Amino acid sequence: MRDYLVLRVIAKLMIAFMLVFALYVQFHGDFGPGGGFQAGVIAAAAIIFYAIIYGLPAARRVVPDWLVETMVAAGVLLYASVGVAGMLLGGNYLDYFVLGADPVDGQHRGIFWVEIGVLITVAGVMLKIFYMFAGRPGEEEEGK
Amino acid sequence: MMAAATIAIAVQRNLFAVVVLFGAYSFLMATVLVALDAVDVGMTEAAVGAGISTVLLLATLYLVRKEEMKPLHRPLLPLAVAVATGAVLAYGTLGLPAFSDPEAPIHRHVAPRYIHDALRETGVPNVVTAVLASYRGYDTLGEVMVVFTAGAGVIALLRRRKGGRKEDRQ
Amino acid sequence: MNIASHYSYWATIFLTIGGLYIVIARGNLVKKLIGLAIFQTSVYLLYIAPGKLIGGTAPIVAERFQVYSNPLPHVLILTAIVVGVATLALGLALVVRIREAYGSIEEDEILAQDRDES
Amino acid sequence: MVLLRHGATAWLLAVGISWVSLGTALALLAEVSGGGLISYYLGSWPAPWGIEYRVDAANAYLALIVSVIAAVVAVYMRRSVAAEVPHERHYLFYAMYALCLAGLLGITVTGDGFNMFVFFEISSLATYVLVALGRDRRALMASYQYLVMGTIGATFFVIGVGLLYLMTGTLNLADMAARLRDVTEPRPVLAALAFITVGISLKLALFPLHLWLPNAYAYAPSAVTAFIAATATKVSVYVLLRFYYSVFGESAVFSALPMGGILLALSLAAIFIASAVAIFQGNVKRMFAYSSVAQIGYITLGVSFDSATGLTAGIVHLFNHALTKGGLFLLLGGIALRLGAVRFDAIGGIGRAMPLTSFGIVLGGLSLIGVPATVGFVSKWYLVLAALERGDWWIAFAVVASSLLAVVYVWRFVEAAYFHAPDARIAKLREAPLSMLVPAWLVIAACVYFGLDTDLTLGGAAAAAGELLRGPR
Repeated sequence: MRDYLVLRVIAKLMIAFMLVFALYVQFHGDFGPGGGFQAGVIAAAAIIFYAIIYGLPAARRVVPDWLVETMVAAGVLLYASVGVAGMLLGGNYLDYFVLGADPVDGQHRGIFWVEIGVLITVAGVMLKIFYMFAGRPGEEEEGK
Repeated sequence: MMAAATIAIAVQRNLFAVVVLFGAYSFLMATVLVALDAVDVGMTEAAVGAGISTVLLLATLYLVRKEEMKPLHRPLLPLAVAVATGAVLAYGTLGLPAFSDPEAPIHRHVAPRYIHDALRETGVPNVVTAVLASYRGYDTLGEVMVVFTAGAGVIALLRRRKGGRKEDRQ
Repeated sequence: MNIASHYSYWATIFLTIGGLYIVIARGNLVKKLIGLAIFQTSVYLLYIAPGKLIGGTAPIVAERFQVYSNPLPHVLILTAIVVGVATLALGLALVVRIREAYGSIEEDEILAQDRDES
Repeated sequence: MVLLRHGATAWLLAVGISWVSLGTALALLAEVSGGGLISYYLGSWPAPWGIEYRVDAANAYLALIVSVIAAVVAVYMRRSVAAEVPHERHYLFYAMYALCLAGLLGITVTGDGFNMFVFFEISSLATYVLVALGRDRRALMASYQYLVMGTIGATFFVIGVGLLYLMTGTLNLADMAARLRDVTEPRPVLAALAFITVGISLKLALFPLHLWLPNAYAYAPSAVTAFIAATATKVSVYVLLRFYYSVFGESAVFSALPMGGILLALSLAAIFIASAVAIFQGNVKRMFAYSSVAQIGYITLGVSFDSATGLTAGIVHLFNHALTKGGLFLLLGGIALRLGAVRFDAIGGIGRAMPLTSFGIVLGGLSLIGVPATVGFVSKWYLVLAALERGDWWIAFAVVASSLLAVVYVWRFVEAAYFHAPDARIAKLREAPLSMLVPAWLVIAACVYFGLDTDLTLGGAAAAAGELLRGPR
């Protein structure tokens, strides 16, 4: 599909919008529908779209494997460390009340960081899975 | 229409068509969910069911054969099992509160606190987000761990043997 | 206790039967997984549908609305969807590996190969 | 842990995690053994709005079983995994192991129905991957079947929990139990009972829903087999007990419904049919896998009596069988490491080449049979007592008779190991490495020790049974 100029141009526009939309969903999740999980899927879909149009190697250059794998683990760790932070500050595990100056502020902060953690892991995992599936046949030839 | 899609999936033997039907099915499901006021869920179902799942299924189909063989065994036993399950479910659901009954237990217990107090207690107007990330935050941590497990599991299963080695030996 | 007031459950039941049937009866590994996914989506309806209140709105608090649908099932099903897609991804990865190891994704053929081996 | 690409570091971390959880479990058990109850609100939201950890004598006991086995297997798996899993997947293997452990422990301590499902899925997904990492290509198919069956089971469980939720409006198990008493419409509750029973039975491989188990056990890497055989099915049994006694209430399950009879029939069928099938297996691991199905039958048999003695017998057998099977599969892993196969026709004369390993397997086998001075005897003794208590002497007789079947299949190993002349390949074999032999022997020695000194196991089980029988609170 690399030869279709129209597709390539439109794709460039679309991907930018998709990523912006993902961020919108992420940070607007408090007020409208959406949240870390949906945003993660949309962000991953944007990169997957890129990979389909421009080819997998190009996508791997933009978002390399090491970054994706780090994202996979970093999101979980971020989430868990929010929980531990609550504990360190004197509450129970995942206690957000103690994170901010007043309880509501703390809740807000906790939810924010937790959703970021979800976003990072989900986007990372979805991308990684796609890379794994899409990269398979070529690698098989190489392996034999 | 979802019923039609389900039947078509069961009958159709071309896997490619099945995948496309599954995507359509997911979109229908998402629409139904939105109609039932579950906007967050509908959005997720559209993104996951119709988006990611379809891409993954297509990627898999690219790697495997596309036609399904004729089934060898008789479909009577599975049908019996499935219908029996449905019958038990039907038996159970007949005793449930009627659709949109505001007196149903789920509307009387637990949920009212979320709806009334979530904004005051967490400062987040989207109750689903508040419940997801705060009240039942531990569930969501578990959910992220499930995703993480699946990701790591797919890596473990599909990591290539040759090329992957050099980056493994740091 | 009339039938009509339970129509949302009938949809669930139908999808449950259909999905479960595909899982058990079909020998194709990919199709089994799709059946499994349908079976799981039937549960989404089971949870979500009773949470709806006619005249209610999505559970995003605003001044204008008084009646909201129940948010708790939504949260649960969000989690369930994620679990479902995780299972699907893992299952498909297994299918790819099985295909490489056996050259087939039909359960009968694979079991026949296993029998020859042992 | 995925960040740590180095296999050894990941292993150290996994060992650390499992020993820490063992310590925690011991502390928990000590805390609640006097009939106490620990409740911990995650996120400081009080239940039923938030999620609650709820630990009493029953699940502290379970957590102890899981973490003991996990700690031992963690030490053991280093060499075994090195031989059976490709090098570049090691760190992922250990990550999966830790996740599986986290999931299982999560199931045991959580007091929330849906949270239980989430943890079920964490541990199950991790287990599918662990099974699929086996060397044999049949491991892939076994894992796939396990995945399909396991997911159906989990979905059934969710349907059951969903029905309960619709009737009570809560997901917290204790709250659910309290509100269930006021529910007047019995049908959804009955259907929920049916769905949860079938779903969990799929997971715990209750006959006739055990079809996934033999293959999964037989083709998984040795350390994984030992771990999941000793823990995963046990945790499922716990979930079933928790729902029967703490949510539905004992009288609803056993007095109003013929659940006891159904369980009894299925258990006896499991014991006899699976034992008989085990006798005809060509692969030692598969044979012990079928034996596991039979042993699960003993556990549910104890439950089906619906008496304090029966329940105690079932729970003590959870512990005893975890030790016995864990030890057996660990030792078999040693043979698999040295010989590369555990088929009966390949291991002729192994008793001379690997005397310690073989002797350990024989001891474990004796425990399976239920010879006095092993843990197997303790469980069977209590099963027989419970049967006699009910006046069902024929069940007591059946328990004893079924042991004869165990004699036959254990004898097959003895015969192959000691009464066949070792061929050239076997004679050259060395004993299994110490890092594997010592943990395995520890477990087997524990089988004998707890067969003689039953204070901890039986006391814990009795306390757990008492806690469950007291019903919801």
